[in-house]
Amino acid sequence: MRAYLIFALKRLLQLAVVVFAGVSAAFVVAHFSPISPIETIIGRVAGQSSFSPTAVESLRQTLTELFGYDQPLTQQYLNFWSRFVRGDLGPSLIAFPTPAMELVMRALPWTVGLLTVAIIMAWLLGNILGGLAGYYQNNRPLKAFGIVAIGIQPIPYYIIAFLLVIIFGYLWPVLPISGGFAMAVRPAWSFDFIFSVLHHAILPALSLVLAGIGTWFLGMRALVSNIVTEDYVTYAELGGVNRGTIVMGYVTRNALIPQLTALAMALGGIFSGTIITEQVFSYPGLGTLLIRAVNGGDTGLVLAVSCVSVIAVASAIFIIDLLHPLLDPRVKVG
Amino acid sequence: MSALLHVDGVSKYFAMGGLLSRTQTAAVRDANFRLEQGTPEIFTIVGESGSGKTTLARMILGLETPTEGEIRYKGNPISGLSFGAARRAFMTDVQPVFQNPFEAFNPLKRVDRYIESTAKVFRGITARADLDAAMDEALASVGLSLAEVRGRYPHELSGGQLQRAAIARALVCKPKVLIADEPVSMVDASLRMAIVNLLRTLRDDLGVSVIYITHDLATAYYISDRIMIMQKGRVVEMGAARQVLDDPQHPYSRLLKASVLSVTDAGQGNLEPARDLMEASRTALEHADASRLVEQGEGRLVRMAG
Amino acid sequence: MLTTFRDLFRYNIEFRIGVVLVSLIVIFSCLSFFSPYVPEQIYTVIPDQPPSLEHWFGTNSRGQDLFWNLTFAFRNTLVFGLIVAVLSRIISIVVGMTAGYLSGWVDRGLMFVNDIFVALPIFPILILFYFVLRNDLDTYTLALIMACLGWPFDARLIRSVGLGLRHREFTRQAIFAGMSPAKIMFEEHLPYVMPIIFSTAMANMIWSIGFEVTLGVLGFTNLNVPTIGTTLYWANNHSAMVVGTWWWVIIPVILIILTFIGLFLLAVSMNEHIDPRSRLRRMGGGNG
Amino acid sequence: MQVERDEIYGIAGESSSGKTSFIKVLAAAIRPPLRVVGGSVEYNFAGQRIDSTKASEAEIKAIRWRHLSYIMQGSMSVLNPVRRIEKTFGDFARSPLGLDCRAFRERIEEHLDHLKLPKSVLRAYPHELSGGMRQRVTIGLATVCRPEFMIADEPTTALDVVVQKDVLSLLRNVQKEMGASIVFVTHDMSVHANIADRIGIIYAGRLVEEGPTRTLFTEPKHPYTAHLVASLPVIGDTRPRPSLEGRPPSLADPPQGCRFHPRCPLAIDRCKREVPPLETVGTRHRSACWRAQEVEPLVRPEATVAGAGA
Repeated sequence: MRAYLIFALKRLLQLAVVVFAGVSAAFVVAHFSPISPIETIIGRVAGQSSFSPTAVESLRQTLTELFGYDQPLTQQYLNFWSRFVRGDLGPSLIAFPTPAMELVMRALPWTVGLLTVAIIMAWLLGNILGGLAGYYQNNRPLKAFGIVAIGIQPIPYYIIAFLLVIIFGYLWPVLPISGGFAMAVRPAWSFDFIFSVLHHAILPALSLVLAGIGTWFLGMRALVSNIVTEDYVTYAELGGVNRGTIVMGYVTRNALIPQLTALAMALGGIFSGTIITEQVFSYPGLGTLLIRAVNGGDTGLVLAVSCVSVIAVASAIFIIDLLHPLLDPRVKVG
Repeated sequence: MSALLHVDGVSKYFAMGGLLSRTQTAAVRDANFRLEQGTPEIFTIVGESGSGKTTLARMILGLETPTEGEIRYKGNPISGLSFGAARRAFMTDVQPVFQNPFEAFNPLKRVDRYIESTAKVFRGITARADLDAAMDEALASVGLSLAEVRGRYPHELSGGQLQRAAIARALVCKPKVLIADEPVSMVDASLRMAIVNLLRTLRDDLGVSVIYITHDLATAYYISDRIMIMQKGRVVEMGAARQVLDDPQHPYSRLLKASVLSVTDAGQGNLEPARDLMEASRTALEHADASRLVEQGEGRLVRMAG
Repeated sequence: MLTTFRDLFRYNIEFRIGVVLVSLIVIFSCLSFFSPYVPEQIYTVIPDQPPSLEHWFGTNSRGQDLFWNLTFAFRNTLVFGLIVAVLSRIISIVVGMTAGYLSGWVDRGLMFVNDIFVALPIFPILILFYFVLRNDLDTYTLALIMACLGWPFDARLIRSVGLGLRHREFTRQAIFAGMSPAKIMFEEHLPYVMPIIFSTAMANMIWSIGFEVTLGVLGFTNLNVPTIGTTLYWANNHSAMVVGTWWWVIIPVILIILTFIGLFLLAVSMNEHIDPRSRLRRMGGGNG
Repeated sequence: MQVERDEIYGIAGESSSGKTSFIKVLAAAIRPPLRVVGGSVEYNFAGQRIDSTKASEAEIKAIRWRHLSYIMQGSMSVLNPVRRIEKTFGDFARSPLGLDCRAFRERIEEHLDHLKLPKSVLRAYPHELSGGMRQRVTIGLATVCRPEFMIADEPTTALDVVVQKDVLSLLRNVQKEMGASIVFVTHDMSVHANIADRIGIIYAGRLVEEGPTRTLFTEPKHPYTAHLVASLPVIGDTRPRPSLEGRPPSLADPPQGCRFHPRCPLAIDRCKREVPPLETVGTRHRSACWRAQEVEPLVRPEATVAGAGA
């Protein structure tokens, strides 16, 4: 147990470093922007509508602090961190004066929910089918699925989502292709709302599952077709061990370990895919928010989304890493 | 007499684990021995896996730096010679032969490439005819010829041929010391003795000293002049090979000898493990911290309590 | 290496299909050199014509011949993918081989940096770059950024191969045959890494082109340069599916999917050839 | 060849001599691309005859572990790395033994105790055990159902000498006590010398000599065997040992006639043309050599040592 805690602490340290590096990188990129954002933004806000002078002043102050051209670089950097830790990256521009962080936090559950469901479905389904395909190599339906997987796997998220929109939006309009829930339903813990959420999630989730399942299927199939030649599998077969036990306890169990590592490695990519998919379906998550922020020139919001993304992905990888020693007794904890 | 190679109080500790839970294991503890100049010999280091014999060999080759102590070649310490002329000079004199002949050469490259590179770098030969002559000479001394080896890929040669080519590769720069780490353990039985006999020829005809590292007491007895037995990083017994193996003193040496499967009483099924010796050698290991090597005359050393 | 390709072509149907698909796309993009139209010009032909003998892929709402326009789009996109692949291969070979061969502190340091890059969600970062650079983000800048983000998976893979090779006896044989570390890395070890480099280069092109298309569709690149992404952007912009100019969307999508499948088949078959165990995950890893 | 009840039959051969394929046939573990071209392997278990080359999957499954078990090469890789030893025992032996949970557990603990293994190994994962322990566990696994016939493929090759002797002695004792037969495959002649009752020597895919262990070591009747035996150095004996030139032939393209003739010092023209049959040359001793009667031991065992051993 103590060894496990030390292992977890080390991973936590790694997490901290990744977050630090990611957020710092975001700061640096924003800082070296050739455009001077502050007055452009102030000008646009002030020109567009009639906000109270105090709100404008608060915005100016926030922006000055965020970009802080009046201060030395190190001081700007420290200020950025202190604001970031407090979760205060200033008011957003596109939904002024709602704080940027609040918008991000409102969008985050949608993304996390969609992502989690889609990953679990794609990972489990892909691994189960891939495992079977690797073990029963002459099974025709599984072979056919393998060919389909090779066809679908390389298609990027955007194109898959786009194809689904074309199919279900224009050719056979049975599923909602836009939004997180129907306009007419009020967000509440009601049956209608939950049904509407699920209904709207079908296509985004489907496109994520389609984009991901091939990877897991092909990876698992390759792994399993190797593991079946391992001595311990041969030995178990010679020993007359049950087929089922061999498939589950010997083959699949061992193949899952590298697949879990692969999941951790792929997470950053899947996250990117999710926010791209959200944008296509106007799903109310981080992706759609990010694109809106970019189009609206909302620096604070773009920074907030980027930083939260880094933290979210790094934390998810951290959690998967923590699971690893539980699955593989050989991992040296400590 | 001056020492050719002097291993002087060498220890090697490996750090295990990461930043927070660092423990040290000793691979080699306080090893001492010297090979003299002018008297080529086969010096055998015997031990089981984990005895530190391979680590010691790697340190002598300069692939690993001792944690304590020093290894001197002709009076000059060899550590710190990672690159440059001094390292090259050392490598000209001290050459290795490795365990697995099938792994000794890159399967994608021709075998003669290595022999040629050795001749070029360590003997500074550049002319084509001189290179060929040097390579052929080295190959002839192991019972091969350049014609047999030139342009061949490793998979085209047998294990025995490859191991001999590897030895020829080492011999091309006319080394003084050859370090052979389990050179026959991966060679088929019918080809094994050819290699072992070759090591003897190298000593007698070419005046090369061989540090022969093995777990096999029988071949050790067969070819060695001196022997050093290691248990978990510690030297437990050292001396003239025949003398030590005919009458081992330390419990661990005796256990090793008792565990050798004899072929002279073939078919008798004599497999009773020497339980008392196992116990004794375990006890000796437990008290090893309070023990030291004691001189027994004629250069023979035995580890004893106290 | 050449015999490897020959064997693959002879025995591996996936490789054969991949070669055919990729060759077709490359030939198609090379046709751009014979194009009668200048790609940036608009309203040179009658807009919104369906595919016909005169205009094989039809014309779009901006008055461009889609066939010739797409040849430019594919050329630009493929060149982009190739630049990213080559640059990121160079980084991953240098990092991977050095970390693998030298190991120790160098390895730990490089892999630490590597782990940070692996954990970064790339899409938000690309968006951030676009947000900051705006119109300065041309194809080459984007390629450079992508190359800087696209090496860590493959560097890790090359490193693990290098690490394995380092402990093989022939490496020590080479050291004692007087070969320098650089010679060992690039003459003794590189041949083992070449198939991986080829396979990951294909996967990397899929990855980078995927992101390029995505950024293009969202309008986050220079819209005047025809690429697959900008083609789809303009199609969306003119609501092609709603208006009924379906060929403007369907044809590029089919072609790009064929490209991806071709590249993927090359990568997969090569990958299986090296070692079925060396995972397919990298290909899905950064799929965009 | 025949393997009697209650004996250890050693099979010796070099790498790629075909011994692995041979035991796969014995074990009914032939899978494509391998194929049995001809011949049969007949077992006689408790009065039932069964041919492992022809029997159906179900028939084979019925005899597995109860009558026929295996000890494989490489103790690290034959145990599932993510399964505790206890569960592995359950997978292999639960259904052949047909005991309920409690009784099964007791039976295993009793068995391990018998093999002088602590109970704690049951809770361990394979990587937590030393090489010798793992090999003992696999022996335990192979013997827990008290099979009549076992196939042991290089079971001690990776072990250190002290542990090797210990494991061999354990195997020998278990075999004696159960009265089982073992086909014991290894390339190490000194292991054969000590564990086998009879030895068969395989060269390039053919059985070239077969006989009682002692006879083979003292009066080999095939030049290959003579070389194998003579090339083993002995502590206390420093006479020069001969070595054999040449390399083992490839099985894909073996030499005509006797497969050993290119390396054989006694080869005559006839050896190049005709394949020598396996003929009886002594009590239970057969050799496939045209000049079997002329084969002499290359290094005479020293009378004193041999006498002391007898």
